[in-house]
Amino acid sequence: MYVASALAILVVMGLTLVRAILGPTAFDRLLAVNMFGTKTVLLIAVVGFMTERPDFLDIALVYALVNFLSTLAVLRFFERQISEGTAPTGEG
Amino acid sequence: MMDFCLLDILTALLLTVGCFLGISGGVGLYRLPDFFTRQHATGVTDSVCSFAILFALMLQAGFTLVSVKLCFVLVFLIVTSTTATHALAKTALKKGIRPLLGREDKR
Amino acid sequence: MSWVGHYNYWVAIFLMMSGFYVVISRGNLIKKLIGLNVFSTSVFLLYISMGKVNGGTAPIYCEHIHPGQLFSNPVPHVLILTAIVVGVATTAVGLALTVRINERYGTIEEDEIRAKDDSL
Amino acid sequence: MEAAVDIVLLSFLCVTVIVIVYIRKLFCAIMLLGIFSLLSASLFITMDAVDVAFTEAAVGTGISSILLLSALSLTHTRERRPSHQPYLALLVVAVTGAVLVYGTMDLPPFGDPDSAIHRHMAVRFIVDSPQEVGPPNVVTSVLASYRGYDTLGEATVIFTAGIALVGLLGFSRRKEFKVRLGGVLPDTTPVAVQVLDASNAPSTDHLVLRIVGKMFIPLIMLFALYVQFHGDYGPGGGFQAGVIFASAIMLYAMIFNVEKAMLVVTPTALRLLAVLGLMLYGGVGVLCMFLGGNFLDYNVLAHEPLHGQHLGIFLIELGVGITVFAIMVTMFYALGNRKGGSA
Repeated sequence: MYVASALAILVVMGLTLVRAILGPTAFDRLLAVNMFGTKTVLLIAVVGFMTERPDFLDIALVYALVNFLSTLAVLRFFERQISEGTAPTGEG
Repeated sequence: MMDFCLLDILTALLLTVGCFLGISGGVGLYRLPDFFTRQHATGVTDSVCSFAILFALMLQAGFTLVSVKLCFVLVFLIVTSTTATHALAKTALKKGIRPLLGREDKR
Repeated sequence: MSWVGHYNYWVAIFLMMSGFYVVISRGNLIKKLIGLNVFSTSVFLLYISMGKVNGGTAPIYCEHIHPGQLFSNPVPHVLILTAIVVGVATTAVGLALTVRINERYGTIEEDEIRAKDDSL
Repeated sequence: MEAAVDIVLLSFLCVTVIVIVYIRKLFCAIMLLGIFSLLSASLFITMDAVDVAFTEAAVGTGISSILLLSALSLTHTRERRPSHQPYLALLVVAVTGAVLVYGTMDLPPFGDPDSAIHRHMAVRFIVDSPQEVGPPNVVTSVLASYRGYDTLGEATVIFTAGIALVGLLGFSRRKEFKVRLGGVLPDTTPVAVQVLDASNAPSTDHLVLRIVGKMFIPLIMLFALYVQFHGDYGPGGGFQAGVIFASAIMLYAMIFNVEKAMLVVTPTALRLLAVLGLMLYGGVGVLCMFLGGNFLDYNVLAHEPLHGQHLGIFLIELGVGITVFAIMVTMFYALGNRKGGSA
């Protein structure tokens, strides 16, 4: 049961990775990274149950936190670019 | 004995729902044509899929510290991912990315 | 069996060589630092792979561990734990140097910096 | 079944790294590096290294992408095409890789419980540490007690890196920097000065972000303290807690402003804290010597050796946590607060 869910989450991670690699705009990549982080949180939770040591969920919490933090960092990077007037389109 | 079975069935059901939603969201992220529609796809997985999977795990863990931690993860994920989505869309609009409109609307 | 048995090490070596390639072949200083990060992560991966024991679990005692349970080796974990933090400190110093170079030379490409150095 | 997850994750790692090598947009490379470190941290979890995964998650994904992005916004976002062909580099890399792969032929297979590294030191640590040192987390007892010297060295390295960064970028003299930027250096653009004045502009209109941030920052700090003091019993400890606490401050700085964050946690306080943490660590060691033991021999700190160990580990983890927190925030201030470079 847990193994099947872990594999399903891995499939989703693969699809997300493809989007992060292809993603035409920077925002697509950021979206993909964000979703990748969420899926990592789920994977850790499921793997914890799979290996019968579910008491390591602190790590999942850290992942959720860090995911939010890095998304914000990238947004700040974009806003800085906007205020500097460089790179008006979102390519990249 | 009976309710153990019921819990297991419920867990399996929720995990299946979660995985299905996750995969559909992943396919959506891969297939949909522009940034805003893709964001819709991630919204589905981020909210309902995480909820289903983490809730299923909570059912298995019972009333323990593990459940409390799972609950924290769930609340944190739901609040931060919606916030991040909002901020992301706002910044994208500000940066000049426009939604791809349907063919009828194209001028 | 032996294919699976060494897959981890081979992937670690592949990553290490990719990082090494970026460091020696690319001129951009930030790209070089990214390569350095990849390189160090591959080293972490190699160490942790060495420490894994089949059937083992994380080296933390708790009440529902039955006696005779195998644990993975804690020594590589300790080494790598500190190495990660030191690695990010190194990256930060490298980035600071890059920023200073950019302020002075106006570029972070290695050959342009060298050209400017020669023209001085 | 863990092996399947393991192999899939390793393959993802390979794909990611190939793209990182080929892509020219530095921003994308940094995004993919974030994914890379998420993947490697998941791998650490499947390989039972929970403490390492904890650190890699907080440091590798969080702090290093923030620092890289800060540096990137001060420089150029695109890599130029290299002027020469990289055949020589490829050759060197291929030969080195082949030699290393040849070397792995003599390694024991992955997960072999009989391989040499599991035979000597590890057995002693795993079997004896609950009686000798105490904490259920063997990693903590090895880190803080058996290898205390080593950890002191690592903390010193981080401290030195912080000093080097401040020496290079000097974050506390912003006003002078502004004058210098506007006046003396001829090759700087006036845009940089404008950006400095308009530094309040970003993030002011993200109301939702501000409210959510206000809600979560105290909780994150609380969580950091939990990680700090729960490190004996589960994954966690000084390094991780310091980084998480620092990330709460970074969150504040990113939602509001670096200047405002600098009013809350001043650079002077950070410098004092960094020194204080390291001195706490060293002080515990010296205190042990005064009480008649060796340097960092915690047994003498209390009447019972185990209590002494507990106290010693508590104090030095606290010292490490304070130092790491102070240095991480210092790095963020130094890189994040520098405005514009030459174009």
